[in-house]
Amino acid sequence: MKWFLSGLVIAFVVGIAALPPDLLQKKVQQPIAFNHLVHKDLDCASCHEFVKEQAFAGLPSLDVCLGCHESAVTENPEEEKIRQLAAEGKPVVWQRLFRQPSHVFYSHRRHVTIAKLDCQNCHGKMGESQSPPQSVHNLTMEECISCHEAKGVRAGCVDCHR
Amino acid sequence: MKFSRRGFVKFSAGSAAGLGLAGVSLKTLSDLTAATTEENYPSKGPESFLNSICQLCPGGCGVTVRKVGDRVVRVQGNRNSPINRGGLCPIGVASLQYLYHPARLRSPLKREGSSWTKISWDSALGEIGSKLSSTVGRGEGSHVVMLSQELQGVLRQVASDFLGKLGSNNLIETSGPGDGTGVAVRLMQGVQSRPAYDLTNSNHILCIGCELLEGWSSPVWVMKGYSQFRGKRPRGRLTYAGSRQSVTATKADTAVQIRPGTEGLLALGIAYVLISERLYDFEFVQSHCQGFEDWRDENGRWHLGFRNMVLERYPLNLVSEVTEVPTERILKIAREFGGTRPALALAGPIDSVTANNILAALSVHALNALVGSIDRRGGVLLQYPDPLDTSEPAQSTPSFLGNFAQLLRLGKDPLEAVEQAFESGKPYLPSALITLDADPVSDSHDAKALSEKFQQVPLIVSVSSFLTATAQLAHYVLPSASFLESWVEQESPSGIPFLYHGLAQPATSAFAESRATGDILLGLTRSLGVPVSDEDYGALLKKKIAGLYERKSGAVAGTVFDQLWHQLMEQSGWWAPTYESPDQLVEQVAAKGGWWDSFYRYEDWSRTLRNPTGKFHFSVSGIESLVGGEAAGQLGSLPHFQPPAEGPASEKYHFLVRFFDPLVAVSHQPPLPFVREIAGGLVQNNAGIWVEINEADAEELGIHSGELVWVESIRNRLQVFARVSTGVLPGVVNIPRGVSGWSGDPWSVGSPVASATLAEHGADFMPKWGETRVRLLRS
Amino acid sequence: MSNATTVLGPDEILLDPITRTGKGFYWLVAVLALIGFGGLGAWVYQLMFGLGVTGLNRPVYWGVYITNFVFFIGISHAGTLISAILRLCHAEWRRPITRAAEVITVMVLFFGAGSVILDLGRPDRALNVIFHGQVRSPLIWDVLSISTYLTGSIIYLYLPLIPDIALLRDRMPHRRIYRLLAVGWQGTPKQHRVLEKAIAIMAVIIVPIAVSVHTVVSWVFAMTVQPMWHSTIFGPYFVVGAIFSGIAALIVAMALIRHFYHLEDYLKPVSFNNLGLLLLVMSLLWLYFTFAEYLTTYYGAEPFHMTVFSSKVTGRFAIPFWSMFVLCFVIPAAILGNKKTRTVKGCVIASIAVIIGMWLERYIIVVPTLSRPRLAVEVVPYAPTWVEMAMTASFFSLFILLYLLFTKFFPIISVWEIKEGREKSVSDVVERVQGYLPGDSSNRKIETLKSQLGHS
Amino acid sequence: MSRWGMIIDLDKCTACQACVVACKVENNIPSPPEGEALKNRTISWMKLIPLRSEGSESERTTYAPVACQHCDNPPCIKVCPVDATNISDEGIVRQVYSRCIGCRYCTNACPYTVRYFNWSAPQWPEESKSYLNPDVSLRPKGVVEKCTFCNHRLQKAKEIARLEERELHSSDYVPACVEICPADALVFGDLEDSASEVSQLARSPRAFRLQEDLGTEPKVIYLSQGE
Repeated sequence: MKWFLSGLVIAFVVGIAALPPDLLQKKVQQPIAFNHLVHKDLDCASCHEFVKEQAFAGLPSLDVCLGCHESAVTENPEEEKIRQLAAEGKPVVWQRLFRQPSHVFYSHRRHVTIAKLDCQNCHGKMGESQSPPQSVHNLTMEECISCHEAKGVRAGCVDCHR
Repeated sequence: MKFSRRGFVKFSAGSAAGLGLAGVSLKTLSDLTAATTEENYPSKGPESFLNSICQLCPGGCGVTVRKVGDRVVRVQGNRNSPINRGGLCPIGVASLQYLYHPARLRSPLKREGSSWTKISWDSALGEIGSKLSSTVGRGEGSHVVMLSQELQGVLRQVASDFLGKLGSNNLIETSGPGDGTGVAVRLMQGVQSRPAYDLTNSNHILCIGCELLEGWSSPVWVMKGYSQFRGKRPRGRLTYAGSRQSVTATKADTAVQIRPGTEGLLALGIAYVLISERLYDFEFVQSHCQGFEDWRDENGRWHLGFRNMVLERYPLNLVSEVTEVPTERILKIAREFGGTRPALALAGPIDSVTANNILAALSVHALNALVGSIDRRGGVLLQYPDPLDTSEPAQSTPSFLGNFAQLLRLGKDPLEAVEQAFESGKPYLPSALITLDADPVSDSHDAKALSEKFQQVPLIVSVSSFLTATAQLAHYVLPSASFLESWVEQESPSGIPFLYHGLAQPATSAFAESRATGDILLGLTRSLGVPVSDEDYGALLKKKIAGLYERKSGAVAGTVFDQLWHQLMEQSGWWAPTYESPDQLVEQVAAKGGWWDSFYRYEDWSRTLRNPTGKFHFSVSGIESLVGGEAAGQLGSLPHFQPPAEGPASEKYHFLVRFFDPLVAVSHQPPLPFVREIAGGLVQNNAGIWVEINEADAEELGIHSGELVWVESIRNRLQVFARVSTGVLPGVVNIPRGVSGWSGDPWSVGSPVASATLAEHGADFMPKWGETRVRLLRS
Repeated sequence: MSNATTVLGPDEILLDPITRTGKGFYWLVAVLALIGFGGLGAWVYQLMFGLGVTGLNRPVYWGVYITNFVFFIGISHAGTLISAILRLCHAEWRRPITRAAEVITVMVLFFGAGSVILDLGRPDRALNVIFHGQVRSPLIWDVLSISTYLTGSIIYLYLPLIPDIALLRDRMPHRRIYRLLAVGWQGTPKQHRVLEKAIAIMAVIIVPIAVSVHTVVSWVFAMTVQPMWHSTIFGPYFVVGAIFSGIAALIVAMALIRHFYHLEDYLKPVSFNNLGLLLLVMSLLWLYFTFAEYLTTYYGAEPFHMTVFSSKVTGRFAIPFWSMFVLCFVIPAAILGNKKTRTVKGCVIASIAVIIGMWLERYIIVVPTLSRPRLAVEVVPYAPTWVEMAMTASFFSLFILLYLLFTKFFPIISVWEIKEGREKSVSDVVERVQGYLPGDSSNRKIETLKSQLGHS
Repeated sequence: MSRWGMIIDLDKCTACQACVVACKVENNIPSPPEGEALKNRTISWMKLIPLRSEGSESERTTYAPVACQHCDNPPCIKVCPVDATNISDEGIVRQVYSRCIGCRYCTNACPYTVRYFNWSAPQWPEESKSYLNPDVSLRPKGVVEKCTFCNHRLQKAKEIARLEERELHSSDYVPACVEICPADALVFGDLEDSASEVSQLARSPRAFRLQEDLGTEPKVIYLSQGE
């Protein structure tokens, strides 16, 4: 009993302190198994069209996809889904893979256009992925702060927490 | 203590349980406290700005809309609009809550028994069209009645064309109580156009019953003007006399409280001082006025002049006694008013067409003549006719209103005339009723009686964004788009001393299946099966505005700098338009939010004094039937004083109730939550309606500020919040005229309360706004 | 293991509550637990729907929870402070009551601190006060001083408990918890010396900590600029009030223990008489501070202060204010000022009055100031909702429950101190009194007296 | 370094409360259901209150819009146990919603009663969510909030100035209430810049500040009604 209890207490305390709050998260399913790598010759901004001008980067709309894939470019069945959606008149609903808590404000324009950061700084090797990752990357404050500290850029609380 | 294998197993099991427990606790805690509001976040999108024109009141403010994607996230003032120059009133700002109101109607509705069925536009218009056609077939087409808000140019044209196809002239625009000064200007100057007020150039504004800062005229234009009036050097001074401690009263340099219904007498008292101390404008009175001195007509009959009437009948001590204003205060006010030029006197609204009310308006406007503020800088001006609507304002008298239409020119609220026509049933009951973004039932002082009458109408079609009280009685409800979702035309709003014509494109796509009111009307016209052009409302507007190209003056609305530059050019005889073709003009007007011409020629007497004598008349004709009695013989229609016919104070109902219209009531729309939150001015209790009571009276009755009390008149009783104030006269209570709560409103609880239902009825079935008595009971 | 610790003689009755448990006890525990944990259901409700379920509003942002916080922290002074002072003064009548007092302190502190957690809008972030604590905030001073106080009080409760735990260990070897807690106490003279020294040191340390705790609680209010909070005497005023309510709580606790555990022989009328006198003194002191506080406000007559003042004295809060006056001064002074009424029953009645009165005093400090903001903000009168009442009932019940359970596991009257009293205190007192008196002759007389006493 | 301040000219103010509503729209403040409003739980960063007009010829009650006074010496930030509220080096008193523990000490320490608490989770009807401003967060229940001088607008203005590679102009940044005011009674700008309109008006003989004797040094400066 004694051992059981001490295990319980220790694990509980450690657990409360260490467990991520978003413990039970669902897997992400993209509508189309997009391959970033085969598109690597494109600029990120050609699909994430607002990345330089707005706070948000934007996920490509069906029209953006159709810009190239109006007619078949490959024989990939995933590509066919684009035209299928277009035929049905449905939008393509991408799931976001990088998230921040809803109370955090991040400006792509500030980081991409003014600070001239590369996308890889935060998004890692997303551009080289061949199939969509199934888990969401929840960006943490540590990730932001460590970069800011490394680059010696001041960050006040309400710059992000508005 | 040994750590055995058994111990290790137990420890591990404990750890697992502890970890699980920790996870569950964290999850529970984060769920319980629900840190995230993520589900509330709407979609993102690129930011853009567009101009439109607010239509929630007749003020005509230009608005700039901030959009994120297709969502409208902010409505602010359009800096280019000469009316509001970037400012906006709270209702305009809150129009977003109108646009995205959860109770907006989504599709046309047809009533079947007591329930509603959704139907398509085609079948709705088809069914209405065939019913109207059969009405015409029965020869009752002329009995079709349309009730609407105040309409603008093309929309008015489309509406009357539609009625014309049916053979009816019953287009009735309900516009609320008339502006007293406006009525007096029409009567005393013999004109038809609307007056304009040169607020910014005035050095002294005297408000006698006029709530200058609470929705009078075009509200934001007034506030802008007031700001400049206060900011210039010498600073403009404001005097207020009225029976309520209103915003205008608190902002005035001198404010006096007078007995309700004695506004006209105070004006005459001031006239007494101006005349006896020779503070009036001799030159103006001599050369441009008639009826100041005693005079003989061509028949040799002698008439009393204004001067002698005032001097003989309204000595200060008498005025002081009845108005309850000390003599020295009247003296001070009069000397200041007479001693400052230019000065402007403004009368209160004509909420009922009574001798007291009309004479008060005349008496106040007489002060303007005395100080020579007629068509002069800083005085009462006259609006130029709209360049695109060159005919004189049509004095069409809807046949439905019969005899009741006569009083409309005296400022009678058209809705009251409608109620009277319904009540009398003469000359006829409508064969069909169409309401256009209007809610006469809610606005009525006796909603019950009016809705009973409405139920006798064989066909009611309601064009409305919401299922209002009126819409609930309709057989068909057609969802109309808000101004942010339609093409908008705006003529010069009342009171503004320059020409303005606004045009704006839709700021966002229409909500659900709703359509612009203009397009609905065009659709209804087409449904009658008569030949009609197939242009839509927007195209009609653009075609009309293109007509400005021929005018070769004025300019597209621009910044203050643009305005100054343009004026400088025009003064030097140049006119350099920014556009080269009519299409370009339309494009620019729509983008900037309007076209305007600030040119005004003062002292253009031939235009502004259009009595047969070419003069300003102290003695007016056309009100004899109102004045009547002993006075008619002696004083004729000189602006004199007739006390209000208030009922005697009884043991039971011993408070005189004053209805007033706060700024937030200028809109005839359903109460928006943001607007209701600020309605009380001071109270943020969302309560909508409150009653203001004098401190001493409240103490006697044991009533505390903020508590719910019953206000009971002979007609009705309402439960409203009490507000105790020193700014209320003893024996008087003030109640905002309006409605609290609304059945389709998710923010309000309880049933709607309309203070107008308290009003006692006169013999003519009309509310006695100024003469109702109530009692207060603690609840 | 010496026989001395196991043979108790007449003091055997002190262990009765631990060894024998009646039906009534279980009923009581059941009822208290029901109220206590039922009330926690209200907390879950509050967590789900936010603090909107309370009667709080703008500008009355604090209400019953904060009142309870100040009140519980006040009650905590019962214990440690009184026990420490009496110990330091060698007041012999303290022996049967110190433990009862110390337990109150430790138990009630949990609920004082808990009240603040209840009051937080985001209790899930409560640890931010540690991760991101700002020393400039009086709330952080509170966190520091209360946690120090709690630690100190637990040690101070625990030290004198060790010999008794050892006793229980010897009696009930199957309860291993006693063995753990007894930390190998054998009752050797050396251990006794160390223990007494430790107790003495703790008694000295705990007094300033206790004083600081309530001073700091008062500073939560006094450090703001709000009318009738911003007062320099709030520190001592709160300390006096705390001791006042603490003594009252102690008297009630003692009376209950005495009645239910049949300890009339230990908790004698004289203890009540003495504590009653102490309560009377505190009542007068409290009156003095209250008077000083209100007079300065009234005389200064600053408008904002006066609106709060008059709301208390004649306005909306007049009923709780004057009830407080009657309960905290009139009733205790009338009862305790008269020797005839200063009986056990009298003391209990006065104490109950004081407890209620002091709760009202805390309420009267918290709510009226907030109800009269400086700017003309509309105020909706504050009234607690069922959630706040349920939580308050829950905290009171859980406190009583914890206290009750303590008496079931540990002797609520210090067995060894009573025993030590029997053995040593008379001679100690004689010696001490001798030390006060001048001349040898008297010394001799006492010598004789002592020998007489010793033999009788 | 700028020191942002606001002038509220009571001689021009018409008590219309457009500023109150503009603030609610800009800062995603929900409309509470009537029941909550009756309990005084409405959040309104800017609010109209009756004020005895100081310095005018006749002592009368007038109306004044009151928001956070952005004190140079704010009593609220001193008492915050977790540094959830603090003052920026440009003088804006800020609130960090994700840090706040909801103890409401700051609301009680503020002598202007201009800090508001989220008594429950904010709610919007589904349709009304469309007008939410993406630049401002939605506060969760249990935290304190208040006027931020539309700090998000300052950040945006700075961002745009940097994109355009120029210095920030005073006119680049005005809060929503100032932008909307139909009577131009509100003026916003840099108090540090002695040529700015706010600095000039702040030196007016009509200038006064609320509860000046408390030494909070507000950066919202009122101009009294009258000459």
